[in-house]
Amino acid sequence: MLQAFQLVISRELQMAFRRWSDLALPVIFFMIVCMLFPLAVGQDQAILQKIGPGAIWVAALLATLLSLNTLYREDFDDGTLEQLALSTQPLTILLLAKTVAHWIVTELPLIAITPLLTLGFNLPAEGVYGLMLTLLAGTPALSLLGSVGAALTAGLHQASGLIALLLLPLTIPILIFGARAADLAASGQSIAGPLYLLGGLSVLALTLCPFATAAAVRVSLD
Amino acid sequence: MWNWFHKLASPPHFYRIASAFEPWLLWLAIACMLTGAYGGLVLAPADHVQGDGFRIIYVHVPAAFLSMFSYALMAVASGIGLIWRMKLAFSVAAATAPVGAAFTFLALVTGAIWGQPMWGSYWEWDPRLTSELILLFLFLGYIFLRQALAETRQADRASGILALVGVVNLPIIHYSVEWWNSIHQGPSLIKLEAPSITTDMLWPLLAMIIGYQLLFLAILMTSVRTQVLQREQNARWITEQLGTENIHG
Amino acid sequence: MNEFLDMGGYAKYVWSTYSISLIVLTLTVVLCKRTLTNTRKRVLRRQASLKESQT
Amino acid sequence: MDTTSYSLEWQDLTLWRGERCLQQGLKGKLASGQAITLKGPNGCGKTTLLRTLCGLSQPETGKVLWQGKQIHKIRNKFHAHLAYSGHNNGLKRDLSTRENLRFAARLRGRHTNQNELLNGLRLTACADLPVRNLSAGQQRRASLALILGSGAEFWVLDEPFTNLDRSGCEWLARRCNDHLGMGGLLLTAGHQDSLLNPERETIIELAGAN
Repeated sequence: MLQAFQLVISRELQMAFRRWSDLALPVIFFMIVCMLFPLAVGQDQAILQKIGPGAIWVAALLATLLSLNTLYREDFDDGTLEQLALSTQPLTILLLAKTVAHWIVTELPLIAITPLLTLGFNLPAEGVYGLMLTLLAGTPALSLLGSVGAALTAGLHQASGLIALLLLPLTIPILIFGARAADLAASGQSIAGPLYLLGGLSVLALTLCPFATAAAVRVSLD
Repeated sequence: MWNWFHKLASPPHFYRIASAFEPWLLWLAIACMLTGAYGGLVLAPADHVQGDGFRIIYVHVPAAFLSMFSYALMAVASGIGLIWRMKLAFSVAAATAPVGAAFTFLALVTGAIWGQPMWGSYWEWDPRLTSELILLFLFLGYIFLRQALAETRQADRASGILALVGVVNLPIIHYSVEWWNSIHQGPSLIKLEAPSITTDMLWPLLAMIIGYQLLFLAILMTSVRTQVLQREQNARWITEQLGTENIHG
Repeated sequence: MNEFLDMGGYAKYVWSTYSISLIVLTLTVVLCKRTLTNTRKRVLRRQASLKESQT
Repeated sequence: MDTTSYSLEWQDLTLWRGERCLQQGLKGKLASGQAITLKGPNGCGKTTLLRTLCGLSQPETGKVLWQGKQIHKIRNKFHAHLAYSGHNNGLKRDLSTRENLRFAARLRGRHTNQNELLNGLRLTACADLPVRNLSAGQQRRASLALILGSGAEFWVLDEPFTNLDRSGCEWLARRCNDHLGMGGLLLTAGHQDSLLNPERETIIELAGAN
């Protein structure tokens, strides 16, 4: 079982690095969205500092949504999703592997690039680690919930708007706790409270979402 | 007991029961709502804090209760449909969605209008109203997913999974919004607590809630019949059922 | 009577909520009833055309 | 391929697509060493029946039994003996044929000798090209390599002979007959007159849905 898990992850990573443009797209989108806020709100440092953490979290959420369209659509079109559904290993584990690979490929680059963007919002340097920590704790839940949404709409071809409508209400708790923790981090206070809630949400998503994703994939393949 | 439940689950049987009960439910609902409204608007004394403005509660609270109830019903029906593969359960879930969305919209609008005399502005990001707004988006997500999937069986099962994921998330969303509100709480505003309810304020509210509930069931009976008709078009029982209805239809 | 209509100064809000509720509820009831009759007509027409194509 | 005999059975299957009922009351049995070919007009539910017998789609009513047990109860055991090839070929377009075959084999925990397989399908020349650059015929043969490399007893092939040239068809027919000879099961859907040897094969004609 574990071997199959690693196998799927290595295949996904191999595929992702072979097509690095898909890799870079969410990161560039993330940077552009973060750049829009100062342009829209003006350079007033006080305002930028206030909305910085929240803006970064909203941009991370939107970048994740962007990358979810192709998560299962490609496998659905070229038949590999059927082969996964008909494999000897339980489908839940294989799809969890795909979601973990999606998290590595999409979310880690976002987290890696946040220090650069905090400059744009003039956030204090010591707040950056706290911000990255909140993203690290919150994005697994985003990916897991996102994989359920992507599996539900795997059979549809232009479903990017639909995935956003399905997922945004569900990811609101993650956004609330994440942005709040990031805000505390930026102002130098301890982020323990919301961070634990965020971690709790990620663990809850880890336990429930793979089963929903497997069921959703079986429905899309029907 | 089990065969009663099984009997009810067969579409032709349910169709006949629904069409028989629906008029009774409707008239009973209207009667309850009229008495409730009369009691609320005329008999109940004005509240010492909010004056007559509090009478909006008779319209807002039942709608808010129904919005939660309908989403829970939709999730339970979807769960039954997915686990026991009962087509009728999916019909109930599909029928509940638009009605639930209507009640949620109603709760939202009446809540916002009530906000004006209470807090001075239509939208104060009160945690309960924010949860209602998110619930409305959950309903819309369900309805749009169901529209997007052409095949009814796929639409049933996929939207069923979404409803279950949604119902698990609902308490979390509500808690996080409450928590968020307590963090960003401005100067302590008078909360939208139910005003100190005296009995002659309370019974109209109960009458209105029962009235709304009966109305919801009456509407549900009609829309479930539509869903059953759509799903069972080729079944033979449809022809004689519609045949008989036509005679005294 | 108009003192009742005035609702202690909150007339605008109270009556607007009640009228909106009335409108939305009646609209829902009417729409659901109409979709039922339309679906029934459509199914009947389909069944009739099906019978002709078989006979 | 061990020598125990396997059997797939299905009883009163009803297949639907949307509001249309495609097939009703289908019943049948497939035992070791036998092949069934489904024929019928387009849209009569051949593919739906194939996917239902694999467990990919759920029938409206009826049961599908593998070794006497319902397939959705023994999913992993049933899939260990199953190899399915659908309309789309089940290969990742960015990976090469060799990488796809290695992934599929290791997912099933088998170590097939790939070169013998690739030579048989005349794919060795383009084995390291991404599948995206292969021709339709080559992609078809690559997806058949998945089936042959899987070592499964129960093959389900949806229109296997499309995009194959004459020599490819003969090669596939020979391998299918060997497979049946060794006690394997074969279920295909197709339009051409079948090249399999007649006495092991039963042809089921599906009526067009009304």
